[in-house]
Amino acid sequence: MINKADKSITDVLSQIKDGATIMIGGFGTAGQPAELIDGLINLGVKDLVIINNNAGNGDHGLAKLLKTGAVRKIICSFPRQSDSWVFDELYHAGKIELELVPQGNLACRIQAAGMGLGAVYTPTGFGTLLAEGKETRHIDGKDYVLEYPLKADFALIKASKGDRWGNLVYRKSARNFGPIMAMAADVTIAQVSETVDLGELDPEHVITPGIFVQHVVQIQPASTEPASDESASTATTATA
Amino acid sequence: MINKADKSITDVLSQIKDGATIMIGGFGTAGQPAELIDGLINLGVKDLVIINNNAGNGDHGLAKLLKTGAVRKIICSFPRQSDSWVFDELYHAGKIELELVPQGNLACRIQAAGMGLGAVYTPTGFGTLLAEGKETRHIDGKDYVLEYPLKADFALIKASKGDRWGNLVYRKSARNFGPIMAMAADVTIAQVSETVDLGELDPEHVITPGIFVQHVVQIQPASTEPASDESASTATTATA
Amino acid sequence: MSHTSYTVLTRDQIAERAAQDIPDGAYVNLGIGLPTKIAQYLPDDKDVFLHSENGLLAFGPPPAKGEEDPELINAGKEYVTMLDGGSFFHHGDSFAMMRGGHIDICVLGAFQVAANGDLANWSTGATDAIPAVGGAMDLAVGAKKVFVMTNHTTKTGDPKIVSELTYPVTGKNCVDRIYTDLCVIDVTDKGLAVTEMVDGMSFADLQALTGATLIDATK
Amino acid sequence: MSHTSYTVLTRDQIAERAAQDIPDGAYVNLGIGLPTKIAQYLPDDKDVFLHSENGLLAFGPPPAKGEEDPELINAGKEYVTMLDGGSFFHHGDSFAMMRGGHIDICVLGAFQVAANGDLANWSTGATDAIPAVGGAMDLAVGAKKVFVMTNHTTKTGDPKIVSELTYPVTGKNCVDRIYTDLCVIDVTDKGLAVTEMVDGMSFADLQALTGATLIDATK
Repeated sequence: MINKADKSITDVLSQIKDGATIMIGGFGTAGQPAELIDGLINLGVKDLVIINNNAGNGDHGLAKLLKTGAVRKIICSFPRQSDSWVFDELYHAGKIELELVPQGNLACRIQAAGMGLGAVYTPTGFGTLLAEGKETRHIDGKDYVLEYPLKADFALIKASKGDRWGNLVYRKSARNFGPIMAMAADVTIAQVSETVDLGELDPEHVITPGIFVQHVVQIQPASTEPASDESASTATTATA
Repeated sequence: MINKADKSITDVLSQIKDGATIMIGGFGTAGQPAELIDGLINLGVKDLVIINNNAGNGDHGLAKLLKTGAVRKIICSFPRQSDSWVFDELYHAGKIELELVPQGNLACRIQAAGMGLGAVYTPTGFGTLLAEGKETRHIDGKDYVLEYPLKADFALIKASKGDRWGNLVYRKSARNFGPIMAMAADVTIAQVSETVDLGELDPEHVITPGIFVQHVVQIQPASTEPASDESASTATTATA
Repeated sequence: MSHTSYTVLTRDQIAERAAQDIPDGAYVNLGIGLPTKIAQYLPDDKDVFLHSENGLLAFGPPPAKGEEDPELINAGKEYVTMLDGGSFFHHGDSFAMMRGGHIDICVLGAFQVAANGDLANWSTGATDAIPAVGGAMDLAVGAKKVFVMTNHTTKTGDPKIVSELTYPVTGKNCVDRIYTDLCVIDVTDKGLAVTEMVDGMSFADLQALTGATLIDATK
Repeated sequence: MSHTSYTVLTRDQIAERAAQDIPDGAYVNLGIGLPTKIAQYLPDDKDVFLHSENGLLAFGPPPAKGEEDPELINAGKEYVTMLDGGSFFHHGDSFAMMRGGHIDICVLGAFQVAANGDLANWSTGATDAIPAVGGAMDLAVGAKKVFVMTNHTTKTGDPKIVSELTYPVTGKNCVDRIYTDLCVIDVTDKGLAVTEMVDGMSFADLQALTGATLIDATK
């Protein structure tokens, strides 16, 4: 019997080693798996490659991870923000490598990995600095840049509810990169606000089927947002 | 005010002209938009290119369309079935062109069109008859075939419920090609068993957002399956 | 920069002007910053569908105070609400909407627009600046129509509408129309066609404030 | 074909044997036809997740009579049911599961398997036959492990396990293990290693029924 929700954060994260490539979900703080990132900081692994849309905000979460010096390289679309001082300082000091990827290419490269494609010709970035040195091709009247899949050893994502088979549903704009990162990583670890019994998630409404998820970790609701206006399904606590 | 559900089948289909490329949803009969296909037969357009997983079953639906001689070419993955005699006869008589595409390449090429990609390197078919004459590339230890997007002028699909903005939900394995075909056609026409008021479809549960759908046509439930064990949402008739 | 007798549009007035050109039923992405203001001026009798990169379609105005949901934000990380008939989806589908040509109009800010429709809005090329691109390049190449909304000149009076870009390009030949505080310009095969000017503006004055040759198409 | 004293497995027995090698928690696609039978022999104490190309994960046994739902079918167009914890998805996501390496095991039928793991199961190359491929090529290249389930020889006694394919290839070097009515064979770098034979079968007899050199790995 498979129970993907039977381990603690510490146990689940302990499989991550130095040098790992890790996708982290979230767009700004929505969908950012804050507790998993804290766990990663506590784990103390080094030389990481991080794939995220941003490069951290303020002094918490991803920014805090960067501050520990654990991250060798970040692959993202929008590192510069008003509160991205941690990344800014590391970058200017030459202490972190940046691969800047247009957001649509980032999404598409992650999807290509999940789908098993070898490469894709994407429309974005042609003729710009971000396509310099890349192969291009004119197809059916339009110019494209050849981009390669972005895979990861691990994906750390945040969902709303999960079950012991790893099925996930998300909440509002916190969905963002979660579903596609889950498909592109060897091991996907999802933190959820609620673990539910098998069968409670309607098969029509599952957003990430369990095949893409290896571990589900429930976070105590108190430590996340205030109680939310969740949709109608019964909120029984899982036995799983 | 936008109401994509205000036209009859006849009015909606009248925009389809001779020579059109048309995607038709369905895997076998599940998800096949039978009433739209009947409407297409009545319309009497010719020289069509049809994209579907199969090439028709029995004497109804797609098979009936083929029988009228309206279809110049079919792009599909599995034409040969125990009850595909209509296609078989046309094919052997040299009266229809067949482009045989592995099912995953079919899905992926449809997705590539919807996503705006120029081409993709796919793993399927390398070294086989179906990749003959196609560009290939060795990427990161694996061989791939270059495949181009499949676009269409129209997609005819079947969904379970829709609203006046074109949002759709599907039912069980009738979902199959519907969502990806809707993304790859200039004009998507969805037949639904039920039209619901705006707001009745939970934004978390919408499978095809309205941006991908231009027309919604409600089919009288009596003419489709027997009453089904639909999920819990209230089944009021739409005013839309 | 010598203002003679013409009226300069406020940021809100530019937004209001641009809003008039968005038709019923349009799927629209409003870029972060100035373009976001357009949402306030969309007429109630039209269904305009606002898209946000982070997975929202048909979102609505900001929530009432105290109703903010940290998991319901737009691409500018502002709190929003959802309209009845809206939907959520992941980043892959969201950028398929943009790159697959499903968005009718996107409105972007600009550092510079060139006479051929090249857009620069993601980097000034300053060597010590941290580059950040977000979804700008995807919107520039993907939307059916790209509108730019910008002040006509920089704060120091330099033209932002130029014959050729001096800043790094975001998208080639992508801009269709420019809304500034002084005028509306269509980017055409023949060049930059001025279709409207603010009250009191003369074509000669406008040309003097512009770094590319303009065509007078106001009649 | 001279049966001496060995027992030939029935189709159900081959399925039962293959089922034993499917571990708890495996994501499995059972090809249309013979492999479908494996589902009946999966032990109840294991969670084995059955995937179907047409958008099902964790589907269950056929429905009771009268409970058939024309919109709940598997890739073989047979009526199925859903287990608690199952899910529906579109063809794009379904083939991402297959081609992206997320399916642990697929079990396919075969016309021929070559010594190097090449599989032929979609076309006999007959010139008047209508070609049809379905998802076979996608499964062959995408699943982590590809098992083949087949009779050891054709109805006319010709070997199906051959040194080189004579039928058109479905996938190159893709087969990992072969279950026949006579034996179990692992496809290894060194060749075809026979790990099990039916009662009464001698290695020499098995080799005589096979069109490729076998390695005896039964000890």
